[in-house]
Amino acid sequence: MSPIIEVRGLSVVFDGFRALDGVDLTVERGELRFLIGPNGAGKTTLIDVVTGLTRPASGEVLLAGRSLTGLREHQIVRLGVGRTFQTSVVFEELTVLENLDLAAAFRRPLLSLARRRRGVSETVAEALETTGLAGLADRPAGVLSHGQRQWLEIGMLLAQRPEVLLLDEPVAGMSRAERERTGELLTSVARDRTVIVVEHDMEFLRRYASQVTVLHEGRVLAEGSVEEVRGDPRVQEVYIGRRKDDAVSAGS
Amino acid sequence: MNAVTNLARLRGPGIFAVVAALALVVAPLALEPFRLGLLAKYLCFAIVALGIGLAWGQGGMLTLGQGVFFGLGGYAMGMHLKLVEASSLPSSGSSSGGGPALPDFMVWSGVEELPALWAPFADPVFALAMVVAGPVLIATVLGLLVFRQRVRGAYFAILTQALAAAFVILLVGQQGLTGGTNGLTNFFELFGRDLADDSTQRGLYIVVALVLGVLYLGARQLVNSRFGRLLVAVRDGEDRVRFLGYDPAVVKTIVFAISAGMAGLAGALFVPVVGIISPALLGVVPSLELVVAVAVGGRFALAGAVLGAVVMGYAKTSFSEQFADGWLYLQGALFILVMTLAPKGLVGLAASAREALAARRRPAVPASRTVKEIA
Amino acid sequence: MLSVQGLESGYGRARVLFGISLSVEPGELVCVMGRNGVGKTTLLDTVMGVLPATAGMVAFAGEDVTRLPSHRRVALGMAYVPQGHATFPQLSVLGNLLVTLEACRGPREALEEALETFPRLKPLLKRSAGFLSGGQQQQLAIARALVTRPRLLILDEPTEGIQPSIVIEIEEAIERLHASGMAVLLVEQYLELALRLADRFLILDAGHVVHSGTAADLRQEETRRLLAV
Amino acid sequence: MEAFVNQLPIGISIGAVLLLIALGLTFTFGQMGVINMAHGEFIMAGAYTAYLLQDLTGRMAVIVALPVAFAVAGLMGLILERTAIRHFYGRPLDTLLLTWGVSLVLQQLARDLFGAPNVQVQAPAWLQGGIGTLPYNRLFIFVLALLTVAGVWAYLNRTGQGRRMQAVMQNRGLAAVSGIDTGRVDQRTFFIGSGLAGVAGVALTLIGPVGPTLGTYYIVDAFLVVVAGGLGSLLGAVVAAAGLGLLNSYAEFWSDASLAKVIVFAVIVAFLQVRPQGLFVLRSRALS
Amino acid sequence: GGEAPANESGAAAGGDDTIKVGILHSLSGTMAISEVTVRDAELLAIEEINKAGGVLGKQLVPVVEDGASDWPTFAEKATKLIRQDKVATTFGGWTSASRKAMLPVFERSKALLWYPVQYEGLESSPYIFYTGATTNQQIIPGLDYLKEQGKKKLFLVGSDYVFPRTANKIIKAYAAANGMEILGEEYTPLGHTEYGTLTNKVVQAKPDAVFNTLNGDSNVAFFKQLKSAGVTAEEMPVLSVSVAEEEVTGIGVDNIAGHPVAWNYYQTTDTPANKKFVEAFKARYGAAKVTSDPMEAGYNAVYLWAEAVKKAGTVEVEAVRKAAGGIALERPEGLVTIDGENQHMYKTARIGIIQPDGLIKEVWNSGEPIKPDPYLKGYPWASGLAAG
Ligand SMILES: Nc1ncnc2c1ncn2[C@@H]1O[C@H](COP(=O)(O)OP(=O)(O)OP(=O)(O)O)[C@@H](O)[C@H]1O
Ligand SMILES: Nc1ncnc2c1ncn2[C@@H]1O[C@H](COP(=O)(O)OP(=O)(O)OP(=O)(O)O)[C@@H](O)[C@H]1O
Ligand SMILES: [Mg+2]
Ligand SMILES: [Mg+2]
Repeated sequence: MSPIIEVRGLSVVFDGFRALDGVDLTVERGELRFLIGPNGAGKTTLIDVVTGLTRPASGEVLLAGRSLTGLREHQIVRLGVGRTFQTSVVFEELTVLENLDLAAAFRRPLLSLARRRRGVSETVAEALETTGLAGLADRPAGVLSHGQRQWLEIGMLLAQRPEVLLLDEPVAGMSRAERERTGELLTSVARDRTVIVVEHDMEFLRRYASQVTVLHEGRVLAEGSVEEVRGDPRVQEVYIGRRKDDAVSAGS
Repeated sequence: MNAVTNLARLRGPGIFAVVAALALVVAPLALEPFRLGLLAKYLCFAIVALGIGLAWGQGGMLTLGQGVFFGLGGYAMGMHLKLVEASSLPSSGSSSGGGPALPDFMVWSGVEELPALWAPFADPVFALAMVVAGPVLIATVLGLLVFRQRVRGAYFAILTQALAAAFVILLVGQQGLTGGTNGLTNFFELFGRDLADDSTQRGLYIVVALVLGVLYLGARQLVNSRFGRLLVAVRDGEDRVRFLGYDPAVVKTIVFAISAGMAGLAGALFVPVVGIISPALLGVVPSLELVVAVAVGGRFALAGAVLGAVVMGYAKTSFSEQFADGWLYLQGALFILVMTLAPKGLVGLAASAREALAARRRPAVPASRTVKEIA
Repeated sequence: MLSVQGLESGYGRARVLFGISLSVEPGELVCVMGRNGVGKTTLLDTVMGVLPATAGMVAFAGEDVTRLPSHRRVALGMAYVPQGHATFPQLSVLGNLLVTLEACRGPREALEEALETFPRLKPLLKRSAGFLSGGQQQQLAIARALVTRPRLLILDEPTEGIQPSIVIEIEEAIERLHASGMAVLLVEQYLELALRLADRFLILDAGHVVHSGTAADLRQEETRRLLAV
Repeated sequence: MEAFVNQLPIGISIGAVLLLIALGLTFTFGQMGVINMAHGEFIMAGAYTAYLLQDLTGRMAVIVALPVAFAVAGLMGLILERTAIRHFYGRPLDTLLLTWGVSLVLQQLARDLFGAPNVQVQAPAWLQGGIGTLPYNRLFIFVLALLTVAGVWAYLNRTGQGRRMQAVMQNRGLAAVSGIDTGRVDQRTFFIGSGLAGVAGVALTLIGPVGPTLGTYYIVDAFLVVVAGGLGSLLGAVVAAAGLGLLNSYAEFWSDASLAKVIVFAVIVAFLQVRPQGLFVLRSRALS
Repeated sequence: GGEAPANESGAAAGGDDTIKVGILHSLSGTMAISEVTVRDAELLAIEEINKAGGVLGKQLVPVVEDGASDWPTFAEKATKLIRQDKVATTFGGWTSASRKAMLPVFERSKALLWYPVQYEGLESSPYIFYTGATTNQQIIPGLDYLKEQGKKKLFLVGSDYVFPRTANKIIKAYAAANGMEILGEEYTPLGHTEYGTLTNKVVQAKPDAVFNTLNGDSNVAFFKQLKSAGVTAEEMPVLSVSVAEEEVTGIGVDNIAGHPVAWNYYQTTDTPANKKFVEAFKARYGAAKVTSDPMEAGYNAVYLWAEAVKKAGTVEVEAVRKAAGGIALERPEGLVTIDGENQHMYKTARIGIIQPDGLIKEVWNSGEPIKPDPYLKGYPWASGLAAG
């Protein structure tokens, strides 16, 4: 069986600047893959290409063996690829519940959408529960704080029930307790689906990651287990860094 | 608590029932034919406004070219009436007679043979179908072209405005085909009934009111459905909607086409009610005036759109009867005031007034008592 | 330096802050903590005049600034890095810095200094800010604030979305600024970072200050519990 | 071939007129996101300024009026901004309707002040005549448009004020906490944008009618230029104006004026298929 | 505006001592410029008649409505005047479109409309009296004049609507019959102001004269741009049929002086009635005001109707119609007689040249009033025009 996501020789060029430069990446079904790398390494760009937001200059992305080249964003979503954004975007005038409901409803035929929503579907109820937003279900999403929006985005992604989930820095701006909740959530989701997470929080990485891919200047710099990657001097050099006093490493 | 919400839930249908009764029973009895005709005209505009409310208020597509669709519907109907008239009457005075009957304006425009475009409109079924199908088709094509390319917001508004301008120029330029600036007028009968007859006019009014009512209910259903939520989502974050697996272009096109269909229907009703359809009704200014009416009524509520059209229509008639010179000032000033002081329009104003009242009353009455009082 | 008394504010009729008082002495670094949605951002926004205060007072350097517009507060020496990588997307990186510099009529050296703090911005000077990666934007946002050479620096989760090595650099930069006598008001979710930097901290919950104290207090179990809830 | 050559200067001069009337929109629409339908009436105000100045300056009115009209129209824009538009930032579509109301009032005001019939502004004697199919007065407009473009470009890209203007447009909140007095910047932007409309109005007295409805003749075209050129892009506006001017003139030459308008519209729709955001787009990665 | 405080029903038909008459012109919108002046002239006539004792001993009370430059509004307001105000007759309209919109209303209610503007002919409604010129009283005399001047090659320029298109058809037929050549025929949308290309076409064609049926503001742009292209009235006169004294100031005398126009009346027309009219008009509305052909035709309409009512002894429509035929009055433009058959007027055609002072000096006239012939039945070369 082919891997669920296969990226082959992917390059992205912006006005002469190579944001991605021949990236190869293979993610198997049921994996919880972490994608790390310095700011500007091209992590978000990689997600953008997979989800159809950015067109690559060369290379291609395969979803379960099928090329995604040339598909539009919503078509890719319909094939089972969902994502969150680094800066969360939610529909501010709709309530939290409606945001989730819309995310869950895209597989319904268009005509059935013309009916009024009755009650709360199981998927949506579950998403409300998982994200801890149940108390805010009927508030418009516009009143949410930064962190609450982050959760809503995760909730919408879950409600979509995609095969592959791509999360761009989901725990940025979350408190420690919430990071833990997110980590556990992602681990459980990854049991029957595939999750790719971009994150800078090394503590989070250490606790929940198994496989890590490191991007640097548009290329894959290293790949392996958390320990391997953290031990890699190149990764330390460009990414993790060292304190002057050398006493504690970041995030631990 | 339950009683309060129940009452609130009842209020919508309650108001609707009262308004419907007023429009369908009281108005035809109480108003003299001339005034009833005016009301029918306002209701025609209200149908267009309803479409604008849907497309703009709910969907964020500010369409400044609704006159085009109104015109397509109106001309489809006008062409039919003209052909009926031409074939029923022995062409009067001017024409030499003989050959297939030509509408009067073609005779004086030097057209000798009925244009192919016109011929099928002699059939009432075809004409009625075109009233809706024409606008819907054009809106769909234009919508798909434009929305798929992610033209939106101000761009879309300006584009539709240019469309209205171009459409009028085209209509005016094809005098032999369309009657030019004069448009189509001088109709005598509608489906065998004399248009000058008061009872025909009253019947027409009832039809207009019924159509408006049905469309209003349909539009409300749409807005309250999931599709309505989706529409709001598209309005506020088209790009994000794509990542929820929907194609915003399709959603927008559907709504744009619905609003176009409504405008077309309104145009078709307008023709027998007012007795004329001409390019002056379809251009940039009349299209904008309707949008303004929707804004005045309150674009975020469908009822606001309808209310706005009727109020502005009435205001225009009565102000221009009282002080013609000042009408522009009044219209402009009214509009500036509404936009700055009540951006949600009359309906929004009423809502916030109700809220303010409730807020003032609330502290005085303990919560537990409120429930009892109402129950 | 900064003194906030009985501050209340919110959005429309929804009140978010209920009588917050705090002070930042000259040269002091105060850290505000609390779970998502307790009102940290609202507090900073109100201090900066982005949101109007519905009650209470904000004073800066002995002057009552409660009713001053934001830009006047900046002129007095307050600088603000809002949450979530805010930049002027269609200006270049340099343009972002310049526009701030010109608005507060600062010397050119201030710009050089800010770039020294974030050397990674140097090769990006000509690129539109909107095309930067999230982390790059955040660095630019902080640099932008530094250009004004503030007396009080207000930061809302500055390390959000930043790679570890640069988090260290930012931390060191804040430390340096702090050491050089700049007062700092910081919202931060990373306990460790807060621990290392803060002279004092306060914990918000539901729009109230529920706890405040010195850095040493922050190590106590009880405060940790407050944050974890 | 001869026709082709003869039409060229006409097309370019139509382009210059379009550019001149659209330039102000680069500020109000491009920078502030305000769709100012009263722009046409500011143009009208500029034209009437020239008309009134005639009593003082005689045939030199057209020259003297340029700065005066800039100030007059600018001031009108300033008042509009202060009293109404500032409540509308970030809601471009609402500004469209608001300013349309304003434009109605201004038209009626002009009618009451100057009467409904057109008035006449006499052109300086040295603008009579021309070279080939290019009359001097069109040449004058062409040069004026070029100078104005250069000025606008320099202002936007070479001055701190221009940069602050862009900053406010792109992120109002951030601009305020960056120390920018956003209110002042708004006022200035509106002053300049409206002032440029006044300048255009003076130029138009050379070739068109001067009456209360003057603005309505140009407003749709002006916005089309901005749309085709790309929002807020000066280069886009220049290229689009030239393109539309040439298209207009050749389409009219080979068909007629009515059809030309329809052709122009069709071409723009077709063009937006290829370049949906106009010729030159200011992009960013953020989702709108 | 003035709805009189008369009671609702049947005031017009007599019963009390006033008669309501409707006045329906555009007081707002693009046409207001022109139509307001006609309204003023009509109101002046009503005042004068009232001062002289009214009609049938009753005072006339005008009910003024605004057509708002919008054709359906004309139909709507006409309905209101007839059904609600029950006016005895209505004076109104300017554009052909407004007349066409009102026509069915008047015909069906069997009410009277007096229409005061020159128009394209091919119409003769039993419920409309046409006090302006029809084509054989303006366009054909204009062509006769050009022919006399030896102009053989014409270029036709018009706004894109009914009147210019019909006029140009007649001109082409005339040209074919009279050995004239039409070098070009161009239409521009109403309100068009960019005449660079059109001017270029005209200049390239090198006609002897231009026949201009442009409307409103377009004339301003056209004449300005023609002038700056170096065209002079001597080498290429532009004969206009829609430019009257009112428009000359807006176009700029500089730009149009020396060009000919065709009408039935000018402010300078030398008749005793005109001296009185101009004086009264200036006294009433200001010395700076000018009078023009449509104003005079509107002014006449009121007098002609009053005369017919006197003759009929009632305001009843059919009686008035019957009485109207043959009525002849000395008006500012000279003798005007109502043709009872088609309800048009016998009018004298006059060609004038625009003077540097903005007034128009007559240089040619038809000598005697021309019998109105809206369908050009009396012109063999025009046969087939009306029938299509
Ligand atoms: N449209 C664009 N035009 C020009 N450069 C771009 C564009 N989009 C991205 N870039 C550049 O491409 C590089 C990769 O950006 P990307 O957002 O993928 O980084 P990232 O790995 O997600 O970083 P971070 O962790 O900071 O979010 C950056 O240097 C960025 O400035
Ligand atoms: N624009 C708004 N309108 C109404 N309520 C709002 C708005 N913005 C925030 N709120 C509410 O105010 C409260 C405080 O929000 P704030 O952004 O200050 O939280 P925070 O402490 O900064 O959270 P985070 O850590 O997630 O950034 C939240 O409950 C939020 O729902
Ligand atoms: Mg990123
Ligand atoms: Mg926050």
